[in-house]
Amino acid sequence: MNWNAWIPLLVVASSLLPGLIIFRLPEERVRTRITLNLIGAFLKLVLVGWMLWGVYQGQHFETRLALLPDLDLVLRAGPLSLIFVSLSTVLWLVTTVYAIGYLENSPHRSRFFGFFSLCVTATVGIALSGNLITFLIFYELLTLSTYPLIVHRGTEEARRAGQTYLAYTIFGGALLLLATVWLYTLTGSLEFTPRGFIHGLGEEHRTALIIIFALFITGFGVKAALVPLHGWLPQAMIAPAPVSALLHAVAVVKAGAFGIIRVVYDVFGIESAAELGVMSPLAWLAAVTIIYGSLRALFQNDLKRRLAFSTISQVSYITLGVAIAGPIATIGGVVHLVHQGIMKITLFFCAGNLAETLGIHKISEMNGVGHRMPWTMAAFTVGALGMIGVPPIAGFVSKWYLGLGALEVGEGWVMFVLAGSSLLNAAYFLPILHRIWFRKQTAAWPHEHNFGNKETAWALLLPPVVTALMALAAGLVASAPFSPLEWAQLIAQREFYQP
Amino acid sequence: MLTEYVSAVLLVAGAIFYLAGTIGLLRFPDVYTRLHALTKADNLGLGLIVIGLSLQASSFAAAGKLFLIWLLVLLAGASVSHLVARAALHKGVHLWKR
Amino acid sequence: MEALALLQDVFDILLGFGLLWLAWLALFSLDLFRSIVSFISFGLLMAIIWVRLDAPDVALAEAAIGAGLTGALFLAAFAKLQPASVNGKGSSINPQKQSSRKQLLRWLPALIMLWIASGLTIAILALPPHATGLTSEVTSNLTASGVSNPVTAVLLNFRGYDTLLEIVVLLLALLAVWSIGSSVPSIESEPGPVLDTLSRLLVPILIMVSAYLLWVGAHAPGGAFQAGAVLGAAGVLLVLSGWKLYPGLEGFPLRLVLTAGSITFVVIAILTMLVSGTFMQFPPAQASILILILEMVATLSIGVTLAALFIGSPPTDIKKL
Amino acid sequence: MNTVFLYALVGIGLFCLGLFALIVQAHLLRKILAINIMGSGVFLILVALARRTEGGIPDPVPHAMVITGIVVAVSATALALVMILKVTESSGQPEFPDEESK
Amino acid sequence: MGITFIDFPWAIALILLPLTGGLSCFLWPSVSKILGLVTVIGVMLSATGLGWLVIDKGVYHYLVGGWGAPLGIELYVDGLSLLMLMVTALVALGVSIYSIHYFELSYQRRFWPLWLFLLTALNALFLSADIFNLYVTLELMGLAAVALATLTGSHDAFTAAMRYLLATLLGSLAFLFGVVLLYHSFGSLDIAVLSERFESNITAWAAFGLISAGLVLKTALFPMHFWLPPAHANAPAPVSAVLSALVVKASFYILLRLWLEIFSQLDTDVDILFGFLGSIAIIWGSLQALRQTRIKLLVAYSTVAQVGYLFLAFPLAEKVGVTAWSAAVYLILSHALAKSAMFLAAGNLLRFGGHDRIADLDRVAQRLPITVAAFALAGVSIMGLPPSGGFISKWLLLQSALVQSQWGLVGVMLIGGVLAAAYIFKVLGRAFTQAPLPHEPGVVPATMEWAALLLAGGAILLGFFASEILAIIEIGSPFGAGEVKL
Repeated sequence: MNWNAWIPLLVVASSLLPGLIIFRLPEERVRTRITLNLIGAFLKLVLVGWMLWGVYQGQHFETRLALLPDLDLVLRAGPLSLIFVSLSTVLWLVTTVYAIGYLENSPHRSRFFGFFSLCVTATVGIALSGNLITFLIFYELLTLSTYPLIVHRGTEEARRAGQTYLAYTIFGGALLLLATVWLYTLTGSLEFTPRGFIHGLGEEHRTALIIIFALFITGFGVKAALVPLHGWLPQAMIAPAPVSALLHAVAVVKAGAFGIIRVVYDVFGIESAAELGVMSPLAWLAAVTIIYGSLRALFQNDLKRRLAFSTISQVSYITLGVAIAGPIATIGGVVHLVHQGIMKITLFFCAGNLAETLGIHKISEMNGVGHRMPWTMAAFTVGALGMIGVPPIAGFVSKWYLGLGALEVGEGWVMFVLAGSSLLNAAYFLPILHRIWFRKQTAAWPHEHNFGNKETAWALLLPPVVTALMALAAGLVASAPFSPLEWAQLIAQREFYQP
Repeated sequence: MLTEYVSAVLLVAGAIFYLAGTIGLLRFPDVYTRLHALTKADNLGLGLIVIGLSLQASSFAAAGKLFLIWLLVLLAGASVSHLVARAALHKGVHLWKR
Repeated sequence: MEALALLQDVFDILLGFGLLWLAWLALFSLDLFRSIVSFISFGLLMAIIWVRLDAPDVALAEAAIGAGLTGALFLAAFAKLQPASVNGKGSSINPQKQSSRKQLLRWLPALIMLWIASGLTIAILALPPHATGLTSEVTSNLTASGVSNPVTAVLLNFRGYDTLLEIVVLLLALLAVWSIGSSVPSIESEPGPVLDTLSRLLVPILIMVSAYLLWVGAHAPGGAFQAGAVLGAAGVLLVLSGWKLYPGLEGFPLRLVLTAGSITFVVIAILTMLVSGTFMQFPPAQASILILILEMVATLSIGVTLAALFIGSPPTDIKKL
Repeated sequence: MNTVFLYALVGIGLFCLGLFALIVQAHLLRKILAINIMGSGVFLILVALARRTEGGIPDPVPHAMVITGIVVAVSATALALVMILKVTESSGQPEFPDEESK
Repeated sequence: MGITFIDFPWAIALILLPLTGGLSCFLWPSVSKILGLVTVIGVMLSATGLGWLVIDKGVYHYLVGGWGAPLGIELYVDGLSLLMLMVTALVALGVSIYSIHYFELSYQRRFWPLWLFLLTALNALFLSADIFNLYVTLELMGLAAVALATLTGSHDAFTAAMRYLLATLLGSLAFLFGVVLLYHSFGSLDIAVLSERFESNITAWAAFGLISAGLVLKTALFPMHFWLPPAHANAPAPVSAVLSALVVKASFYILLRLWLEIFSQLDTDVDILFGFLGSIAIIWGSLQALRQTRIKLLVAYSTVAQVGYLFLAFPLAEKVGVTAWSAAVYLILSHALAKSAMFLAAGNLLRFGGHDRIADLDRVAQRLPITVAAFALAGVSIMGLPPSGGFISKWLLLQSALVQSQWGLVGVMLIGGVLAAAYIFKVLGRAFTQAPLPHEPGVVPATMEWAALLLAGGAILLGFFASEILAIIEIGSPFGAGEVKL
């Protein structure tokens, strides 16, 4: 019995099964639900840890189930998979704790946590997918399982946000399906392969390949919120804070970005893609998105909306790193997948805390809130500074590698994009920090909850503090073994230097 | 030979009665007179045809069956004519007057 | 002989055109009642044509079921429609109502019909003038079938499975009619002495005829369906003369009679399977008696079913549940 | 031989006449009449063509098929007529309501 | 009696069981529920037994009455018919479980015999290898279906069922006409014999035209779909489920069978016409579904659209036969399960709210979670999203189309999928929100909810067993052995 063949499947099942059970739990069985959630989350963490260790030592983890006569459902743990799967697993645990605190007395928690677990299942599945069809399956599952989370509040506004989200993602999904099937009819394979699997195709398929690439980018671009496909993201802010945190930091946008990474590296391969001449347009698209997102963020008064536009901008760093097509830029892009996730989830947790504890939704209401909620706001500050790229926080590492990578391959213009974006980041984050710490409270908090002498509930406070510390750590000890940077370097090595 | 000729004559006569009955059915002015025309054709025309055919019949059984048919048609025709007339009367169809 | 052949041709042509003319009357006559009567005449003419085509079995079935019972059904429906509908008579063609658009809506289908008709004509005329079909297969297996009338052999032995399903179709129609028709008014009539006498005279004869057709079906034209139809006609006559089923029989006994044909079919089919190993394979020695039993029960069921279809509304036993 | 094709052609005539009436006639009773006449047309073709055998005996299989067909037709007619009554009962007219597109 | 398990005549049981069941339900109406349920379970077991037999030993022949073709009637089961029988049994089971609590007592008595006769007709149809026998089963099926469709007793139901009756009778007649021409041209009613003797001539063309027209009318391919939406929408929920899931498929099955065995020998472009009409059906049906304000009508129009997909296989099969046909068969299976689940779920919503207006669903996601889950899962399959049977068939269809660069069809399929998502989420979106006028819910028994979920789950599960099922489809190679396979 080869256990390694089952572990990827178990990783997926460790959130799927609790999720399915939770659906059937009566609303009032809070304890059972929490236990199930936490058991699942911890189990997943252990399994992923095992895989990390194993892959580090050169073991193979692969689950293969027959799906169609010549196509299998493949779950495989490679370096690239693991970096995303670890991120999801860790952040799932944190978010679960947060969500338990956040939704303490709200209705339909069973449904919420059920879909929440499905959502994580889908994300982990995306991360572990060993071929495009598996990827596609989990990708669509993600679409479907996030929809109920977005409309969770059951208001008319939520419904409309949900419809918008679907309109975008279903459209994207259709394009992905087309691209996948088309590619399959050309190559007869969909297996993710380092450096791609399209080399064998002759020159006569060049146009088709370019169109397929465009279809892939458009399809994934919807979830990765590439301009002009980003419209759903700010609207989806209607969802409860843990959902926003998950959508923005891990699940949805990252799934899109991860898809782009997969397509460029493991489907087309950097060299083939560059040869097709599709990388520069991608880089430009990413650059435009970075600047556009930052600019829009500047003018939002609603905190969550500002964070949403910031996400649009930040996720495109990943795309940019990929599109620059050099080894160092790759490191920057991939590592940003993790770093942005940790930092952004911190920010969303904090925003959620503000809303839940004090009823604050608008930036203009945040004057002096640092004194009321020092720990939360400290975490927020770490996240915000990291986003701007202040050393030694994680964001700095990403930007550093991106810049270096661009210079390495002679794409100097990227430096301007990075600089401009950092400036804009500063422009929309620093005023907030100024308000938090240096202004006096001007009006009563809109809707204050009393948590005794604590600034807020433990379950709400702990997650952002933990993730903020992680963001700090990722920057401080960036070159420690098993750090995101180390893995990113491993991946880059595999993509560029191995035959 | 003779029976065949007799038979033919009877058949033609029957057909003529039928023709007369049909013309009556088509041309007479109201239900009651039409029924009058029809019953003649049924009773006599069919009777002549049955006799004509039974002259050619291969066995007595066959001839018997033909007569049975005639009887049944007589029975049915009479009853149905009665019913139709009665229904017409119930419905208030007036007798035709010149 | 030439003259006779010519006469026959003229006769055929007259019959054919008469049939088409009656069909036209049935479909397009202004008076709906006249249409229905034309349709019944159409069925009778059809029966004559079946005889001309050497299909006496079909002729019997047509006369009894096609013209007789179907006609009775139409007449009964027409009678029931009168109070229910605002304009029951001749509502279909109303010269004043026809606009030019409606004219177009008539001409277009007419042209399409002509096109279809010509296509089908070509297709039919392209058929070889001689073809044996399955005649030889039927003839050579006739002795093993248990009956000597080839049509009965096909119906009850060679393609008995079709016939089983067909009996079920008939029963199903009754179930459907009962399911739908529970609120449809039943026919009320005052029979009067003449009809009463007629039915008393005619019903025994009809039953006898039915039995005769059933018996003779083994070797000559006739069989369960024709016999059943005659029985059904007897039932219709009884209904019309105001006879009613004894209330105690309206429930399970009636249902048993209705299903008896299908049940017997199934039972015999299973028995044959146990004996010969194959579904509905009659052992040649017992085929004839098995088919007779089958036909007898089927006749009864068919007759009662047809009469019940004519009545339309379910017996009170079903209705009240 | 002519008889065979003569009646087959009459059958086609009946089929098309019935189809035409089915389309243009609004009264449901007539539509059912039309279906019956179409069916008779098909049966006529079936039996007429069965007489193309060389010997005197026509092919019995079509005859059996037509008997089956006649029984099926009467079943369908009975069902249809009851349904017409119900439609008429609720709409007051033995026709399809106009507003519904067909 | 030396009958071992494997020798047991499962095929005959598939016909006789529901037949006797129907008769018994008529005879003893007070216990019809139990009789019906036992029968359907028996049918399920028989279908399983037959499946075992066929998978084990290959194609199954049965000479009814021992005569054999061309004189007698033959039953024939290959992978295609086996799957149809199995999905019929499965849907029948779900629908029967559902019906236990759906109908009131007086309707139970009407429903069960009719429904079991319908099941008889379906089984007999899928088993038959004889075109006249197919006609009889078609009529049996049609009359039973129409009678069942009237069970709601509403004015709309009768009008709709009347249209349905006329359409189905006309379709059967055209089919019969074609059968007549085939018989008189080639002297047999057996499909295999006809296949051997078939040659292309004018009569064969006419037969093809008549049979196709009749079956297309019964399958409700655009523009012959006019009768379907009202009939399916106004029938009681379990009946709608059966009509959409199985009855429409039965006529398509005959068309497919005859096309494959007989008419493929004609050199025709009708496949392109089918593809064209199918494309319009997909777009038109989906748009109509999107316009509806009542769930059941929406679901019914969705059937019109999904039928369109089935016909896309015809033009695609020219070059990649096996793949395209497998896709169509897979679609039949997954749509049967998904659509029946969807209609049952719609029935629950109707019972729950007393209406089926989409705008007034009023938080049913909270209050009927299992029903909404069933609707959603079925919707996943209808949209063709993974993992589901619908996805597999869409994948195969897309693959066939892309291999041949049939861009038009590719576009239609993608647009159809997006539109399907639009109309399904039109319903699901309202399931979460509160209606302007909140109302007191009616009681929906658990069996009715779970029956829907069971079927929907089946549609999803189909997405995981594609290899096995595609292997079953090819038993007896109904699509021709020599064809190119992708």
